[in-house]
Amino acid sequence: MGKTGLRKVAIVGAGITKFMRRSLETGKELSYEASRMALDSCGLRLKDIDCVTLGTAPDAFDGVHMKGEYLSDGAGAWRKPYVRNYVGGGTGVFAPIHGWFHIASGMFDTCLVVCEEKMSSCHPHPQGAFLTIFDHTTEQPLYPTLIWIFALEMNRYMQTYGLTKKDIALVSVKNKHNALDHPAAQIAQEITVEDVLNSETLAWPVNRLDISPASDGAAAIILASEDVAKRLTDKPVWIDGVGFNLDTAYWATKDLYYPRYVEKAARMAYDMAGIKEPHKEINIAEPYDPFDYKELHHMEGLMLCPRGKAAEFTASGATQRTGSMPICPSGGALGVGNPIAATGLMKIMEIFWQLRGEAGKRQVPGDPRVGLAQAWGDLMQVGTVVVMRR
Amino acid sequence: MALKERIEHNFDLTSWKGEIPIHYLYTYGVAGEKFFKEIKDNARLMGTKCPECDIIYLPARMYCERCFAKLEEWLEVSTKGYIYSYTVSYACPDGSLHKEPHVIAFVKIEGIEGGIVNILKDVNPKDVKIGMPVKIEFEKERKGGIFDIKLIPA
Amino acid sequence: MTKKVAIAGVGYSGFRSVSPDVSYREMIFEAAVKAYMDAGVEPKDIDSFITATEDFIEGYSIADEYTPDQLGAVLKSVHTVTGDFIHALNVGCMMILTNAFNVVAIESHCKASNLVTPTEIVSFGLDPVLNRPLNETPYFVAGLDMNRYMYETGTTKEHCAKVVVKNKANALLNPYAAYGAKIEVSDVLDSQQVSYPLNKLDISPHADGAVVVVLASDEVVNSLTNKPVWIKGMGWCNDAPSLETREWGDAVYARLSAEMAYKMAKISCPRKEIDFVEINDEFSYKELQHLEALKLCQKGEAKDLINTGCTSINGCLPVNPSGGSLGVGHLFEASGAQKVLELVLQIRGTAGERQIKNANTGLALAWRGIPSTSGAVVILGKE
Amino acid sequence: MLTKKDLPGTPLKSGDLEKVLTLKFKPNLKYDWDNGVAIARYLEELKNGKIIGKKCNKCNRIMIPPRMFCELCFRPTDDWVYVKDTGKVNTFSISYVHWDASRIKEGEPPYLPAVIEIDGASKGMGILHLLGEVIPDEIKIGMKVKAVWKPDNERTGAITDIKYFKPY
Repeated sequence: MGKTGLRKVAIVGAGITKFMRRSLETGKELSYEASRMALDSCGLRLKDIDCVTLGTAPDAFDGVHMKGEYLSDGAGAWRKPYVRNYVGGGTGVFAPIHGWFHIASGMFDTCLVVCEEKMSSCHPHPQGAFLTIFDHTTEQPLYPTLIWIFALEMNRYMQTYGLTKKDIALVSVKNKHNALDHPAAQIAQEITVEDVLNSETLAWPVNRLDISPASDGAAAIILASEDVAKRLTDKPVWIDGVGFNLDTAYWATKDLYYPRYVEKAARMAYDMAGIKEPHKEINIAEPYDPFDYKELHHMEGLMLCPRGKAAEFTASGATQRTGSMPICPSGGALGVGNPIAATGLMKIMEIFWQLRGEAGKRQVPGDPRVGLAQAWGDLMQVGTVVVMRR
Repeated sequence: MALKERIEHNFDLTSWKGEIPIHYLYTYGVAGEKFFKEIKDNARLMGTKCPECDIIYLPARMYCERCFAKLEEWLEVSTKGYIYSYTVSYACPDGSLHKEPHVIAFVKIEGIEGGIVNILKDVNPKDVKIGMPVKIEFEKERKGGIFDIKLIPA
Repeated sequence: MTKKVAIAGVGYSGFRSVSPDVSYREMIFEAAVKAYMDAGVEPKDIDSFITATEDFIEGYSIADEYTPDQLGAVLKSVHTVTGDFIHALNVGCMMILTNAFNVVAIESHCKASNLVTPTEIVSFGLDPVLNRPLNETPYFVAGLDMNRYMYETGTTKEHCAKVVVKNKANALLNPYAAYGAKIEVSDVLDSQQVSYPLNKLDISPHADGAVVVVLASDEVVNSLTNKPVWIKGMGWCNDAPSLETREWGDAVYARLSAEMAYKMAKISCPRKEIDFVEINDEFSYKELQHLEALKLCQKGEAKDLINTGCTSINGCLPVNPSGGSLGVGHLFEASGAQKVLELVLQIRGTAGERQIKNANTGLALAWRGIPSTSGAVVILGKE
Repeated sequence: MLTKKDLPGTPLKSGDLEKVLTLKFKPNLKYDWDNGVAIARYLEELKNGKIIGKKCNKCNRIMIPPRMFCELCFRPTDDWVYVKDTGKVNTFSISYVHWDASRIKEGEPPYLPAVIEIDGASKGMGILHLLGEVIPDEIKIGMKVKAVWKPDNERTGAITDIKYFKPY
């Protein structure tokens, strides 16, 4: 692999729906609303779009087999080249990577990247869809829930570094606060560490307020080749590096304390972007935070701080919007909500807006120039990373 | 060989049974809600017009799939249609056979984009032809769904 | 585009109507071992992997989790495309064209025999509000399309039945085909009615199997193999997904996918420049409809091609020499993989008894089945 | 600067579901997965009250669950190896929720899922299972545990032939 000859790809527009516990809109309509807003944001019409890629997590949420096909007209794919890409919870940050393939290859000049999730359709609870992520023969008979695997990983992580639930709860407090300024936010609120610790225990060490909610929502961005991007905007945000990595499905046979797949994905993206010292060169980051400890876990995997030090770093205030390394200034999945694939793309959009200086009340000081978004997914398996530069 | 060892006896062949045990509650969406409420409450068949492409969609929808215009102009459409295509179905999705085969028709209306896919009632499958005129009617008791719509040979 | 991409190796396991002796993982491992050996690579030489799969066909909520181990792809760049294998293959080509990857492996498999409720799963793909409540066999969608196609082109059920007869006969010459048979047109017409005009034998039966293909850039392919098969063109496209607004009777997705692929391959007269095709024939009429959509003949002319034997193995335009899905078995997302496999074997001249003379340029077309309007095309060539 | 009212989306409260049209559906998604060589033997040995793994002679790992290929060396695995039915807790949780996110009833014991590193398998080779006969607050990472098997005549060849692991 090498960087030579890569065609430059820019993000030129973005759109998003509210993130909601339950929407009246169908998944198609959510996809349409986000896509239309993205087109409007950069003055493009659907006819200007060469191709479409859709990211969405399991069909078991929306309740339609081959939901990529079902959603296609809402994603603007009528009579266009269209593919759905999929890496579980990592999909939202993988979708722009997929879009990057389309344009960096020279095959297309503009690509609409859409991510959608309508989780509220799934009953008795969207989490029921996660029973069947486990091995059908060797694990499902134990009736595992998604929360178990997070609880197991969080416990292992805490034990390895001697962290407490209190250290970790700070992330939830920060992100839910940050989300107060995010227009799409579903569960933004001012809470304290005590609120997190006193919230209902679901699967120790995981409490209710350690977790992001199930959500309905969609997000979309427009990617363009260098020529087109420069015509459309004087503020293109370049995709400088992309990385993705998948670990073994035998998840219980590896140590959960460290997300080595995130590190591998990050190294791939950093190599492509020419980043040698990520903690110095990255100004702002949106790691995936479906659970509060995950933000810390991912900061370490992304090498934004040394292993085991993310909690300390957070406690120091460094990850606040005004800190030295703002982390999840959007409010993240914990605050804005978590329509899985749409959340990943929401994080890409946050970096896009921050680097353009268009994040309004959420704008971090210091004129950030380089940012990254990351998502995680599957059985503690997938890391997806995009490095963006103004 | 890729595997160093294989199953050599039928009695060693085993499998594991399972299912995906979830169910769903769907909303009809912004356009679907209004479309089916108009049928349920007012017995009216509504389309939405795309001003840019100058086409009227049936069933009414929120957006034009061709140009992405937001469709806000709702109009009542004619209930006189014709069979664009049809099929004769003998079974349910689980394979259980219908008592009598069902004629499923795709009915279009002149000047309207889209149409209605539904069961054509009161007809012998042998008498159905492409192009045949069809009346779109509504059930007396309407619940808000595709079965509020009745297709009858005109 | 100056950079070129080639298929460096193929491997497969199958295809049989059932495969109870191996798990899906073991089946895929077998295909991968063969493909890597054929391509002269080891997993460490492969930059990225793509699997084409759908959750409910696998019986998992996030099926992409289970893709890396049996491919030797642990801690590698792996992703899933929920499309046909040919969609994934085209994405793999794009990845190589970015210059960031040199070797990409594409995998797809099918364990249809493990589905207890296959038609209910297909039906679960219908619009939940407008269409699924009808509670009809999902084959009604193919019935509506077939009827309109026949009406518009003057094609009869006999013409469609001849496709079944041809493809099952081709499959008799193909050791990897599960459903080869010597049958008559009347066997098809007399088979059980499913959704008029579709009878049971018009529908491809399911099969199990796995296919792995290794793609490589022109910079590295010659160091791997002396029998590369080149990607000349690729295209993919969706039409309207709604039953209400799609173009019944017409495979718009195939036409647009082919136009894109022809443009890339600089093909202006496909009938003259393409030697043979492996195209979706999940339903008998689809082969005819697709031939027209691919501009290999005029609309309404495909029935004459099947009547005159033009599309048989020894004809002027061999169509589905492998036996197609009607003869090999329908493989869901892996259906296009079998088509690409056959193209490679034919172009290399290693297709045995069913070898076509002068098989220099071939085209494969996938359609994603009911209720989709999604297609993908790839054109492969010797040069 | 975008505000909430600039963004599309019509949120419904749970009470609103009675006011709008909705449709219920239960898909019939049933499967009968081929166990294949490795998992068939794994289940068969569980029925015998034993845990079996598979060894790769190249990396020398003994793997559970067994597999016919080494996912790291990309080669066929070699010998079948019985491992012990004891191990140590790699990590654990105390769960008050069922698989569908519903809460367990008041007074019902919590689930005690754990990753258990099995003795005799290579270091770090764990499986997901449950703990039992233990006070939840006394569970520790590193704790030694042993399988509690169902009686012979109740075992069917399933991971649940082990009821749970208990400290020993």
